[in-house]
Amino acid sequence: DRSSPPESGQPASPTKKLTSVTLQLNWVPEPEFGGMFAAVHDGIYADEGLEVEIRKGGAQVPCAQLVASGQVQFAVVSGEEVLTLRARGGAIVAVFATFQQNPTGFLLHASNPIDSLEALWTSASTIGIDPGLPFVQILNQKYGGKSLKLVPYSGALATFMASPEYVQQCFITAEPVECQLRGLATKVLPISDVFNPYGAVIATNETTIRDNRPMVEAFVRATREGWRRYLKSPEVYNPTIARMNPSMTIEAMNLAAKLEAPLIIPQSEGSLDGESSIGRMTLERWRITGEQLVQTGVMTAVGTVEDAFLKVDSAPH
Amino acid sequence: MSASHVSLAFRRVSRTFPGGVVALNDVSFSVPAGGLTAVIGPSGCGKTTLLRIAAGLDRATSGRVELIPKSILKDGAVHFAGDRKTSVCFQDPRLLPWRSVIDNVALPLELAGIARADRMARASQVIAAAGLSDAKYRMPSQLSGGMRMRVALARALVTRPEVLLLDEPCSAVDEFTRMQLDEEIRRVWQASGATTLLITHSVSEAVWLADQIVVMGGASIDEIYQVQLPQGSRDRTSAGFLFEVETVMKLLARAAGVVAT
Amino acid sequence: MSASHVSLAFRRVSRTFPGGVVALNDVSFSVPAGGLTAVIGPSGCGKTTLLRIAAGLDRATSGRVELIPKSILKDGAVHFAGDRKTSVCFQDPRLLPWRSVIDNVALPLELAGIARADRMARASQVIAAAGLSDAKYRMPSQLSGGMRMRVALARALVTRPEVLLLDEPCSAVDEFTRMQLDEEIRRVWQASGATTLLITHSVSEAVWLADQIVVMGGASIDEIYQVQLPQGSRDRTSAGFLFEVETVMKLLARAAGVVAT
Amino acid sequence: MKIRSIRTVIAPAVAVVIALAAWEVAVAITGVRAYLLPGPLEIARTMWLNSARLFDASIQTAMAATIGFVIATGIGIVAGSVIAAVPVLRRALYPLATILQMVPLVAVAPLLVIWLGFGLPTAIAAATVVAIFPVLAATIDGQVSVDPGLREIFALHGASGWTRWSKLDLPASIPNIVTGLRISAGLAVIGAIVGEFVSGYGGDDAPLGIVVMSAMREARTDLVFGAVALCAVVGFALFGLVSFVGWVLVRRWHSSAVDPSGEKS
Amino acid sequence: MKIRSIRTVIAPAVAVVIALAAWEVAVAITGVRAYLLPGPLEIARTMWLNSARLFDASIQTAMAATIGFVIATGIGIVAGSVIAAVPVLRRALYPLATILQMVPLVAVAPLLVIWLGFGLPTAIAAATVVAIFPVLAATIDGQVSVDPGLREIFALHGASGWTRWSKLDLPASIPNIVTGLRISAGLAVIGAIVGEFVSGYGGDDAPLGIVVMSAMREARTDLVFGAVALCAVVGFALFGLVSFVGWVLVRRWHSSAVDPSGEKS
Ligand SMILES: Nc1ncnc2c1ncn2[C@@H]1O[C@H](COP(=O)(O)OP(=O)(O)OP(=O)(O)O)[C@@H](O)[C@H]1O
Ligand SMILES: Nc1ncnc2c1ncn2[C@@H]1O[C@H](COP(=O)(O)OP(=O)(O)OP(=O)(O)O)[C@@H](O)[C@H]1O
Ligand SMILES: [Mg+2]
Ligand SMILES: [Mg+2]
Repeated sequence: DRSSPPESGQPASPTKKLTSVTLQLNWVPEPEFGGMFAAVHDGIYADEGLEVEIRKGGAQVPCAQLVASGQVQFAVVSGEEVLTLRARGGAIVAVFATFQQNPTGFLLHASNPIDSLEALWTSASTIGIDPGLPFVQILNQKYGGKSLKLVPYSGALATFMASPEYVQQCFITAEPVECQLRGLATKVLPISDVFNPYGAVIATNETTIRDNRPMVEAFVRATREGWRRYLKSPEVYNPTIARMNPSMTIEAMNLAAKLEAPLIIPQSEGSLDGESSIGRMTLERWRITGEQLVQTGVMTAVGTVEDAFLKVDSAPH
Repeated sequence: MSASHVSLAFRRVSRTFPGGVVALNDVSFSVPAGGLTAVIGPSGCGKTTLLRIAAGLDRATSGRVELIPKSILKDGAVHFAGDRKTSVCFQDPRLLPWRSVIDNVALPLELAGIARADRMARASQVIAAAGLSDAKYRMPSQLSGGMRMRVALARALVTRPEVLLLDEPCSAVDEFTRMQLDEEIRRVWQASGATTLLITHSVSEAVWLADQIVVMGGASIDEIYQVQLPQGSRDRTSAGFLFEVETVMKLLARAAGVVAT
Repeated sequence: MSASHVSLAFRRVSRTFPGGVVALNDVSFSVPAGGLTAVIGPSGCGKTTLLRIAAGLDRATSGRVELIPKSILKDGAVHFAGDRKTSVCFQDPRLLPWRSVIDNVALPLELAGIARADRMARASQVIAAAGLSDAKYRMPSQLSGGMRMRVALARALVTRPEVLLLDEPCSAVDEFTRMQLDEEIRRVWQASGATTLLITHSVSEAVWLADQIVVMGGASIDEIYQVQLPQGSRDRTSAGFLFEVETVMKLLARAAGVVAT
Repeated sequence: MKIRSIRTVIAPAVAVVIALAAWEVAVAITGVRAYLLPGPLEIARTMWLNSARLFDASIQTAMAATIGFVIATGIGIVAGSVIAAVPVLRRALYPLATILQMVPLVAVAPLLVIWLGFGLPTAIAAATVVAIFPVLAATIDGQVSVDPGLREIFALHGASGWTRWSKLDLPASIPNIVTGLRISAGLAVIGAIVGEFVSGYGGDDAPLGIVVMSAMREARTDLVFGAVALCAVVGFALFGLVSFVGWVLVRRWHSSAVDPSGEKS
Repeated sequence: MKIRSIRTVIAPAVAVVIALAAWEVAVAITGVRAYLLPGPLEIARTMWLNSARLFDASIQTAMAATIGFVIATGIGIVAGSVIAAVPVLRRALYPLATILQMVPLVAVAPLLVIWLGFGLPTAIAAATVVAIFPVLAATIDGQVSVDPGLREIFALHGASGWTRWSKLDLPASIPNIVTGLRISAGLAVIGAIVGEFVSGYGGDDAPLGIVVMSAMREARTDLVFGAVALCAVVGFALFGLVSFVGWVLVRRWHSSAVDPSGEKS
């Protein structure tokens, strides 16, 4: 049993039988999953009748396939993965979009004179990037990128630190923080201007929604509340995360939490007090992402974007 | 032990190896049921090839080998089943290097499914007859060359076979050990009534053991000689014995193309 | 070819194998420079062990082997350098399976750095003397057992060595081929004046070739017999020769613990 | 005997110490950054500081690698023997088996994870897949080249199938199989690590593969190398075990193990 | 002869066809989703549609794998021979060499990239590192177990070092080395692919490793399997080459290749 039992907050009423569900992360525990850990920590899931097991992930873990084929009830994936897998016949459905703004960007040394996506894409830089990311096509279509050298992103920061000219993809709240803590001055070019799908999307599959929609809704509500609490005071929850990922310091986590908040909190939302709409999704945004994916040739048709996500109201049932 | 009822007949057997070497050319003779026929001839004349064809390990290019009454003919090759009880002692010892002397000798019994105690007893017996009691538990790598050949001979004799094919089993040992082994061969042969084919380079061994001696010269038979002495009372020092040896020696000399001195 | 000036002396040589087998017990004798000494004895009495120690391939547990005048002593073992020109023919053929007959025979010359044409000529010569001209280009797997041993003997003789150690080189061949090989051995021995140690099971071979016959029985020397016939004019059918054979046979019988019949 | 076994341990230990010292000196002289290549002392310090976590991780990985290795050994020897025994299978399946070896694990990882679930089973499967081919190839080659002279002895006594296999083919090919197993031992560890990459473990008991991945992400190269050193230790233990078992089985007869003074025909 | 070589080609072809047919049927029956496991027909269609890109990618990868394999063969045989010849080295370095094999490539990838840059050199280095150990181990084991009887022949004629190696140790251990090379051939391809994972170029001249990665990212499992099939083809070509060369070298004498009627002493 690998779930972290609630350590504070209101324990579940003993008469209520908890439903066990699994949430598969697509990376090791970090602040980008802070809300889920807060929900476990404070017993919010338990209040909703859920016992949630959070599973660590890694670069190669096939999260989208896992959730689509029903191996897990929930998994964290990227927005574009939801649409591409659906285009291939996977019955995956997004239920919660952690990042309203695409948290992906390019990481450069501060000394690098390049200061825009256009400048980057027309330069002769070497860029470490996961092969097959759709925004590469979009940038190519926009700026050409003929003289670039695209090399695989090895997941190792060492390559970047060793070479001042080198550029790599980054998660805005992860690699820049590591560099900052090591005293390495960097800058980030976010790609949300050209490609802005939802990030760190929690997805489930059609079968789970059909069979147990209340459970899915309960999960989303609890996650949303978890995020509200986490963003308010991340330092309360970061030690829990650090216990599952001892190689990241609490200091780094606190910093990352600060950086990610603006990408998570919807722009309409002034404060985190009271009711929140964290995680919400709109058809419009999904459609734009779908169209961009068609444009890049990853998919042939946008399809029924309506079915790709499930809107869950914040109001309690 | 009842006498064997299998006779072994070579009928116009020829064997040409790929590359054109004619090892056997139209060889015909037969070993009567329960008889002991010796084959002598110069080195490279085809003796081993003959024995391998009889054992079913090689195929005649033409002609055939018959085992009567139980003959299995197939393209001139004879395939023995395990129950046919054929034993072969090859020109090289072919011991399993990971087994001790007694385990090597007991192998055919083991393969025939005989119980451990039984087979150890029988193996010990032939090992003793081969003068190897002291070396019973040694590994092949700890034996002298002659000892290895004796182990191989013991392994061939341990099953009391119906058909016994021996390829120079005594060539690596001194004359006195050879005499002991000859006696053991005769003992096993007579006790089991095995139809026996013995390849040897020793004319006196051939004369002492065989009913019939096939003299080969270059791939074919030069002469088939019936030994004139009664089995069981042959004396190596008797005049009759020496005369026979002399006679066969001359035949061999002729076959070898050498003028006997 | 000048006569060899190396004499080979065994001085109180003993060898006990791990496990306790005493293969040699206090053996002393010497082969005079240019002489030919034969060693006979029952199977397993330690002959091969003796030869291996002389060749520097095994070590005496105590005692030592001396090569005079050039003796190298080290813990009782003699280490020959390549230029010492020692040749050994082992009891088993030990041919390189990936080389043809002529390439196997020429190997020692090749290792001595002799030019290809030269070594092929010399190899062809000994191959012819061993009666293998027809099989010159065959691979070892295409030879009969006796042919393989003859290749090994040819390989030992091809270098015209100073010290020649032969371990039953003729045991796998018939009596007539053996006589031919004996003549070749004598020819090479006399031409090169090699100090020669010959292990054999054939008393008549020993008497025909040797100046001196060492008769071994169970790990030690039973008798050292000086052959009374002049070298070069020995006749296997002469009364003197037969008498010598008879005499040595009796010595061997005693050593083998057998009552000669 | 005793001297020999001491040497067996000391010689590689000396070699390792020399290699580490050279490394430390090279790092000091070239001034290469620690995040690229830390020196052995720093790695040791990191390993010490993280010893509890690394110990747990090593146990996890060792378990996956060992179980995978054992399964690969079993399948490799059995399948190899069957393939070697039947000429048609040999021609048909030996080439096919090589294909198995050439499928990049990451490419089939989603399948493995979905069939076998998370954690240990997938890591074991990955170790098995990677380790199987060397045993298989060595078994086939060993059994195909059993001395035909010995084959004939068995044929004459009508021994075939199981009997011949257990009493001739298997013992005769043990030296080959041991070589194959030596290669497989190392590969099993690599397989387990790659398997762990694709099937992250939950909880505190992350195996070495996960430790390597997260440490890389955080540019903690010292920890990466610490974990890698432990991979090597795990693989090395397997290798040592195989070598020892091989030595025990073969010492009585195989030429490489026999008393060098023993004459061999 | 002719019949035999036809059989050598037909038997594995039949096996492959049977395996593919079974796969197609299994996919149809179980209804497994294409994004998890596409059928061979669909894979073939995808390969056809992407043939130009896949062809270029295969050439790239084949080059890296082949060069790496050749280097590994050279180093493996030379180092293996030296290690086998010197008992102290054997005890000290053989175990150490196993460690080399057990370092996960991804962990040292940053170093490789810094030293060798992106692209072909790193892929070659990765292929070399992965392929070297089987050749090394097989060479060592082969040369250590050369018939001591033949050794003595050479010792008596004062042949040692280079002479003995070239005329005895090497020819005698060719069957072992061929087995090792068969294993290495497949591993070289895997090594090249993994090397490309960390160092390959994107864009039009992407090698198979990159094709696999981007296809995985896009959940195009059919393309993943297409690329994997081509990895197998590349590895298979190397394997076939090794087997053929081995057969040519050994057919005249090694027992497995000799006319079965030939007596062997
Ligand atoms: N490596 C070994 N380990 C243990 N005992 C051995 C070893 N080699 C030989 N022996 C034993 O030493 C004794 C002498 O062996 P050796 O080979 O010298 O005999 P031999 O006189 O040459 O016999 P043969 O005429 O049969 O060849 C034998 O009892 C043999 O079993
Ligand atoms: N596999 C083979 N390929 C080609 N030629 C062969 C093969 N086996 C044997 N020969 C040849 O066939 C002939 C007969 O060989 P065989 O082994 O029958 O002789 P043998 O009479 O047993 O001789 P020996 O007394 O020397 O053992 C020889 O010339 C030999 O070279
Ligand atoms: Mg023969
Ligand atoms: Mg001997």
